[in-house]
Amino acid sequence: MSITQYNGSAIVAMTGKNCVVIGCDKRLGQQALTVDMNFEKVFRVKDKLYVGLPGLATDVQTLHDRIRYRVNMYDLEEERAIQPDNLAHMISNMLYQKRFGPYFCEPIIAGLTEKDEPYIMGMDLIGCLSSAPDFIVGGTASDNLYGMCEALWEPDLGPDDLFRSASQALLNAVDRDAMSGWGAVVHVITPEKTETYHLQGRQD
Amino acid sequence: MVPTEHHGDQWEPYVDNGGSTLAIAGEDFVVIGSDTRSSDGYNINTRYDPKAFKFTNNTVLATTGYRADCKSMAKSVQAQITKYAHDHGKEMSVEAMAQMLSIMMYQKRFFSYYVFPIVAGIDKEGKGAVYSYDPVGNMERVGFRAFGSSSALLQPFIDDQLGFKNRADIKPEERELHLPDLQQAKNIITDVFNGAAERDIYTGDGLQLFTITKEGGIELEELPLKRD
Amino acid sequence: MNDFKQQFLGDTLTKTLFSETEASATTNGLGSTGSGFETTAHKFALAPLQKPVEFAKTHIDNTSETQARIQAAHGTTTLAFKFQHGVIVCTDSRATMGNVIASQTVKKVIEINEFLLGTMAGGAADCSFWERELGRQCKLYALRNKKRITVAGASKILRNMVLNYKGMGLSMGTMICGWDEDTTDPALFYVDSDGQRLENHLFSVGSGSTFAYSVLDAGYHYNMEVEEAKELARRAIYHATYRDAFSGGYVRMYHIKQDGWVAFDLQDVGELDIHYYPERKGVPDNQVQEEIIRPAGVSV
Amino acid sequence: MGLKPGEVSTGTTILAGKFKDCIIIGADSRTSMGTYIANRVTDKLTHVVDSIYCCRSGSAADTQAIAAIVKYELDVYATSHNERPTVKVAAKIFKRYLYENKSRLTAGIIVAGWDHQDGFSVYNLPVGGSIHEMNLALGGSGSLFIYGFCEEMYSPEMNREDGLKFIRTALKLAMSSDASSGGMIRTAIIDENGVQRDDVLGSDVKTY
Amino acid sequence: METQIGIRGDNFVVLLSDKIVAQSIVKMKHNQDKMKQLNKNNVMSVTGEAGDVDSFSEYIEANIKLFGLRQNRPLTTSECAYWTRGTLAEALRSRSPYNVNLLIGGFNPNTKKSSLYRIDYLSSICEVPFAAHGYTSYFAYSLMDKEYRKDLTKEEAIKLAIRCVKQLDHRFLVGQPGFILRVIDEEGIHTYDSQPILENGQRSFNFVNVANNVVVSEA
Amino acid sequence: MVPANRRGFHFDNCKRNELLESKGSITAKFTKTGTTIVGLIYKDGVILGADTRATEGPIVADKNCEKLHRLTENMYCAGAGTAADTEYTTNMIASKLELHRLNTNRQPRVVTAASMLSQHLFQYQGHIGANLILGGYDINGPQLISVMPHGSTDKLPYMTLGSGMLAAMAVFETKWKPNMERDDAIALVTEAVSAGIFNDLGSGSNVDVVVITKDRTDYLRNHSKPNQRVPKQTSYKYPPGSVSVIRKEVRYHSNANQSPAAVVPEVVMSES
Repeated sequence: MSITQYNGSAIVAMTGKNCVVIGCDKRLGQQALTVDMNFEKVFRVKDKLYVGLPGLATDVQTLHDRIRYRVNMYDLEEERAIQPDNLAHMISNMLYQKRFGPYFCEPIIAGLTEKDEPYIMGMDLIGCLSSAPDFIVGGTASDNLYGMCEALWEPDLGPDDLFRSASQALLNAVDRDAMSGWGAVVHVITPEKTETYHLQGRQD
Repeated sequence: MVPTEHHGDQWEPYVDNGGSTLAIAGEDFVVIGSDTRSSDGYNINTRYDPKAFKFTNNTVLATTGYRADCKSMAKSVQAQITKYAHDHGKEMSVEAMAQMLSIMMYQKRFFSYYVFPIVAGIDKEGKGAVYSYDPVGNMERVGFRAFGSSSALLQPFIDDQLGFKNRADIKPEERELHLPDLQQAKNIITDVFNGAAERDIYTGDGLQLFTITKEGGIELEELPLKRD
Repeated sequence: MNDFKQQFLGDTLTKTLFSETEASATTNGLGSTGSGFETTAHKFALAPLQKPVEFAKTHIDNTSETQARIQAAHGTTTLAFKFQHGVIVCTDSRATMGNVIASQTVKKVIEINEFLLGTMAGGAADCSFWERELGRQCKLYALRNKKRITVAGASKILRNMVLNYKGMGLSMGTMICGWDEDTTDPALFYVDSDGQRLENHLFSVGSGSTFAYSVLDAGYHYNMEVEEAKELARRAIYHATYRDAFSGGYVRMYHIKQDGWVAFDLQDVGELDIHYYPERKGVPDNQVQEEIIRPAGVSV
Repeated sequence: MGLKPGEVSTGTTILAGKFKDCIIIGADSRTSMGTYIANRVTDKLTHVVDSIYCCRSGSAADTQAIAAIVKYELDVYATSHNERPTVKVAAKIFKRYLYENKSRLTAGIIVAGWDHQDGFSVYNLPVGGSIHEMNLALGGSGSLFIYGFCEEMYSPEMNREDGLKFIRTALKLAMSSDASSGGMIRTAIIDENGVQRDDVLGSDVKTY
Repeated sequence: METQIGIRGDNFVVLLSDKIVAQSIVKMKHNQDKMKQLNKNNVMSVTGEAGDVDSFSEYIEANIKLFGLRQNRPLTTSECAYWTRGTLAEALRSRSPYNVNLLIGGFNPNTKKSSLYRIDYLSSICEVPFAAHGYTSYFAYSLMDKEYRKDLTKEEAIKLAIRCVKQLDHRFLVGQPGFILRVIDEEGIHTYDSQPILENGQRSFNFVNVANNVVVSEA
Repeated sequence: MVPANRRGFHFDNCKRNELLESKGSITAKFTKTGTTIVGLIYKDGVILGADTRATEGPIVADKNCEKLHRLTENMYCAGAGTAADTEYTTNMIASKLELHRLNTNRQPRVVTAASMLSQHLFQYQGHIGANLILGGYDINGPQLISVMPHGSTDKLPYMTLGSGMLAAMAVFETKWKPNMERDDAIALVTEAVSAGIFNDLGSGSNVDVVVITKDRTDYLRNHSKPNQRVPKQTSYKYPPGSVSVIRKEVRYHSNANQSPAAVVPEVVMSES
C-alpha cells in the first residue's frame, strides 16, 4: 500500500458561474481501521479562499500549520488579503523545497479572486501546479472522482446545481473507495457568502 | 506462444493491455460498451482490437486484461458453446454459459487467466442479465458493471445513474421507475466512455456498443473515441 | 505450429514449455472417510515452471498483502452462531480489490443445499467453487445412503478436499452450518484452507471479525429468541462495517431451523446506520435549515 | 562502474595516434540512450586549449562537465603562469578530476596534442583515473574490436596520409562491430601549425 | 500488544492503560504506570517502543510543566495535545524519531468541558469521543461505538472501559493481567487500580479508587 | 513550530520518509509530462513544439498544461520529465538570465542558458528529472540545444525528447530540410508533435508552438487542437432535493454588506 493511501482521503473542487465548490470526505483511517469519522481535510484560509489537503494525515496537519503561518505572515507583511494564485504558488514553493523528501500531500486550492472569478488549482506532492477550467480532484478516490466529474461537470452551473453535482460526485466516488468516505463536507463559495454543507454519507 | 517477460528472477507471463468494458442490464435489454484500444505501456498495439465477442444469438462476452488470455479464453468458451449446441440441439442459455465460464476459469486457479470478463445476455425470463467475474472465476450477477483500466472512472457514475445511490429524492423502492430505457442507457455509456477517454490513457480509439434485445438479437454500433 | 516448435525448440524444451501441466488431486486415502466417498479428481492447469506453486502464490493474491498482479476479491465480515432455535448466519456483502470496492452486493452465504449453508471469507472463487463441489458430494451421499449427510460429515469432506491443495495459495475461511436430521441441536463448523476444522457455538471470520466478536460476545446467550438473535447478528455486522474499511454493503441474514434454512431480506448498511443513529440522517438540500455563522476573526 | 539509469552515454570508439609529423585523433559520432540514438552527429573531439584536444567516452554529462572544467582551469593556468599549458599539464589536470571523483564519474578520456615543450604527446585516461602516456591510445566500447588491427597495422613512422587512412579504417571497423559506435568518422590532424578537421562517412573509407 | 483506551464524557475523561512492560518474551514489570500527569487537569497515556516512551513522555511532561510556570497558568488539553503533536512531528523528521502512540485527555476548568485527543506515531491528531490504539482498537472500538452516548456518566464510562478490557481478556491472544484507570474531572485526577474477579468462569475486572477504596464493577 | 525561511532544497523529511518506506512501499507518484517535445531550426529562426498532457500514472492529471517555458524574450525552453522539476528549473534559470541581462545590459545568449541548465542538472546528478530542449536566437543566430537530466548537452538542427520522441523523430528524419520556410516549419513541428500525441499514450491533447526569430517571438498556445471533447448526449444536472444534508452553515463574507442582524451564536473555531 502506498503511503499516500495510509489514512484515506477524497477531495474535489469544481468551478461554476461566479462560484466554486470544494468538498472532502471525513474519514481518518489507519489502513483498514477507521479511527475518526470527523476528520475534515478542507480548511478555510480566507473568506473566499479554501485549501484542501488530501494525503497522509500528519502531513496534512503539518502543512496546514505551515500554510496558516505563511498566510498570517503575508497578512502582516503585505497588509492585503492573499489571492488564490499567490497562495497556490506559496504552497507550491513550500512543497518543491522538499523535492527530495516530500510531504505526502497534494494540495487543492479553490476560491474566488478579487474580481470574484472562480479559481481552482491542484498540484502534485512536489508542487507541480496544474490548473483546469473545470475541476480538480485528489486523494485515494481520485480516479473515481475523475470519472464522476468528467461526466457531471458542465460550464456555468449556478451555486445550487454546482453544489449538487459536486456532492453527488464526491459521495458516489467515495462509495467505491474503501479508504475514504464516512460522510462529506462541501463548501460552496459565492461572492457574498460561503455555504458549508455537511452531507449524509454511508458509514461503511 | 508463451510470453516471456522477465522481471529479475520472476517469470512474468501477464501483461495488462488496458481498455475498459461496461455492461448495463435493463428490463428487457442489455447494452455492452467497450473501447477498442490495446496497449502496452505507452505504446498502442492496435487501435482496433474488439474486446467483446458475440457468442450466441443472445450472449456477448466482454473481456479486459491480458489480450492473449482474453482471446484464448474466449476461444475455449466458443468451443464449448459449439459443442453444447451440437450435443443438445439448442443454444446455450446465458445462465448456463455464465456458470460454465466460472468453472472454466477456476480450472486455471493456479495459473490463472489475467482476464476480467463480463457475460451479458437475455435470460430465460427475457430479462437483461450481466455476470461479472474476478480472474479466478468468482461470479456475480449484477445490474451493471465496469471493468478494465477505466473501471474506477466508470463504475461510480453508473452507480449514480443506474443505482441511484445517495439520491435523497428517489426512494430505494422507487428506483426501478427511474431506470433508463435502451436509448438512455446507450447515451450514458457513450458519455461516460468519452469522459474516461479524456482521463485514462489506456482507453480510447473506438467504442463498440453491443445491444441485445429479445426481439432484435444482437446489434453492434461503433462510435469514435479520442485517439490521443 | 508444431513443426515450428520442433524446428526451433527441439523436443525436450518443447515438452517443458508447451505440455499441459496439470495438478490433480484424487482423494484416495485422505478424502475417503471409509463410507464409500470419492471426490472426483479435479484437474487444474499449472504454470509451465519448475515451481508452479510458487508462481500461483506470487501472482494470484487473495489477501491483498502482496503486490501480486491478479487480485482476487477479498475482505469480509461473516458470522454464525448457534442458539436454541437454530443457527443465525449473517454476513456483509463487500468485495474489495486493493482499495477499490469491487462489489457491494456479493453473496457471501453459499446455499449448499436446503439444509446446509456455507459462508465465504478469503478468496471468493475458492469458497464458492469448493462449496459448490461440496453440494454435489452431499447430494451424492444422500442418493447413495438415502439419508442426508450430517453437518460434521459435510464439513469434513470440505476440509479433506481443500487439504489436498494446502500450501498452494487457496484462501478460504468458511463456516458450515446446518441442523442434522433427528437431532435437537443445530451444528456449526469452521473450516479453512489450512485444513483446520473446528466446532463451536459461535464463530466470526474475516477482516472485520474482531469488531463483530466484541458485539457478539457482549450480547450472546444460548436461550435467545429469534428476533433477539437476528438483531444481535445484525448489530455485530453493522459495527464491523462501521470500523473496517473492507467490510460493508448490505447485511445478509439466514436462519437455519430444524426443517431447513430461511433467508431474510437484505438490509442496506447505509439505512441501518440512520436507523441506529437517526441524527446522522440528513434532509433534502432544498429543505435544510441554515445556520448563520458570524465571520470569525481568526484566519484558517 | 555503470551508467546511472537514464543517463546518456557516448558508447563510443575513440583513438589518438602519434605519427611522424603529426597527431591524429578520431572518433565516431554516435550518442546513445539505451537503444535510442540520441545524437548521430556528436562531436566527441573536444578542443581544450591551443593545440590540445580531448576525446570523450563514457557518460556524456560527466565528460562534458569535466572537459569544460579543465578548459577553464587551463585558461586560468595560462594567465596565472604566463605560459601556454603543455599536453602533459592538461592530462594531469584531467587525471586529478577523474581520480578524485572516480566513484562518481564514468569517463574515459584521451588527451592528445602538440606543445612547444614536449612536441607531440598522447595520454590515455581510462575510467578509474590512471594515466598512461602512449603512442597510440584507444578508448570506448568499440575499441575492444580493433586492438588486433591496431597492433598489426600501426607504426609511429607512418606519414600523414597513411596515418589518416589507418585511423579511419580502425574507426570504420570498430563502428561496424560495435552497436553503440556509429554515425560518421570525425578526425583531427594536429601539428605545429594548427588543426585540420575532417569528417567522412564510414562507407567512404576504403579498407586495405 | 499494549492496551490504551480513552473515553470522554461531557465533563470528564476516562483513560485506561495496561501495566505490563515486556522485553522480548519476558514481562519485565507488572505495575508500570503508563500515564503521565501533565498538570492538574491533563493526563497523557503513552505506549510504544521501549526507550521512546520514557524519554518522549518525560520530555513532554517537563516542558508542559515549564510552560505552566512561565505563563503562570496550566495549559489546556488542546494546548498540551497540539504542542505534543508538533514536537512529535518534528522529531519524526529527525535522525531519531519517537515511535509512540498517545492519548491525551483532560478537563478545562474555564469552559467546564472535557476533551480527548488521539495522536498516533506518525503524529496525526484527532479530537474524538473515545479512542484506542494498537490491537486493542480492533476489539474495543465496536463495543464503544455501540455503547457510547454523549451523556455518559462517569460510572457508565468506567463500566464501558471494563467491558472493553474484559472482551480483550476474552478474545485477544495477549491478555493483560491488570490495568490502571484514571478519571479526570473538575475535581482533578482520580486513579483506579484493577482487581481481577471471576464471573461465570470468565475473568473480569473491578476498579478500585486508590484514594478511597470505592469499587466500580461492571454489574 | 516556526518554519525556517531557508533557501534551496530541504532534506528534513528524508529521514522520516525512509522510515515510512521501511514500513511499506512508498509509491508516491509525481506528475510527469510523459510528453512529446520537439525543436527545429529553420530559415529565419528556431521553432519549439510540445503536447499539453500531464500524467500521473495512467491518469491524465492535466489536459492542457504548458510545457514551453519562457526563459527570456529571445529564448524558450521545452520541458519533459518530472513536471515540477522542469517548471522550477526553467523558472530559476529564467530569473538568473534576467539578472544576467540587467547586470550586463546585453541580450542573454543561448549558450549561457545552456551552461546554467547543464551545470544545475549536473550538480544534482540526474535526481532532478528535467529533459529540456532549449531554443533561442542570439547574435550567433538560431540555436537549438538539448539538456538531459544528468547535465549533458547536444546541439543539433532538429531534435525531439520525451516519451513520444521516437514518433516525432520519425517525422523529422523523413521531412526535415535545411532552410525551411516559416509556415512549412510550423507545419512540420505540428506534425511531429501530433505524431507523438497520437502514437504515444504519455502525450496527448493539443499542440503548443513557439517561433523565435531575430526580431520577434510568437508563442502559439494551442496552435492545433486535434482532440476536442465531443459534446455530451445528456445533461446530468440533479434536481433540487437530491442531496441529503445533515447541517448547513452559512458564513457571510466580511466585505459583503449582507451580514444579517439575526446572528446565531458565535462559533469557536476549532484549534485544528
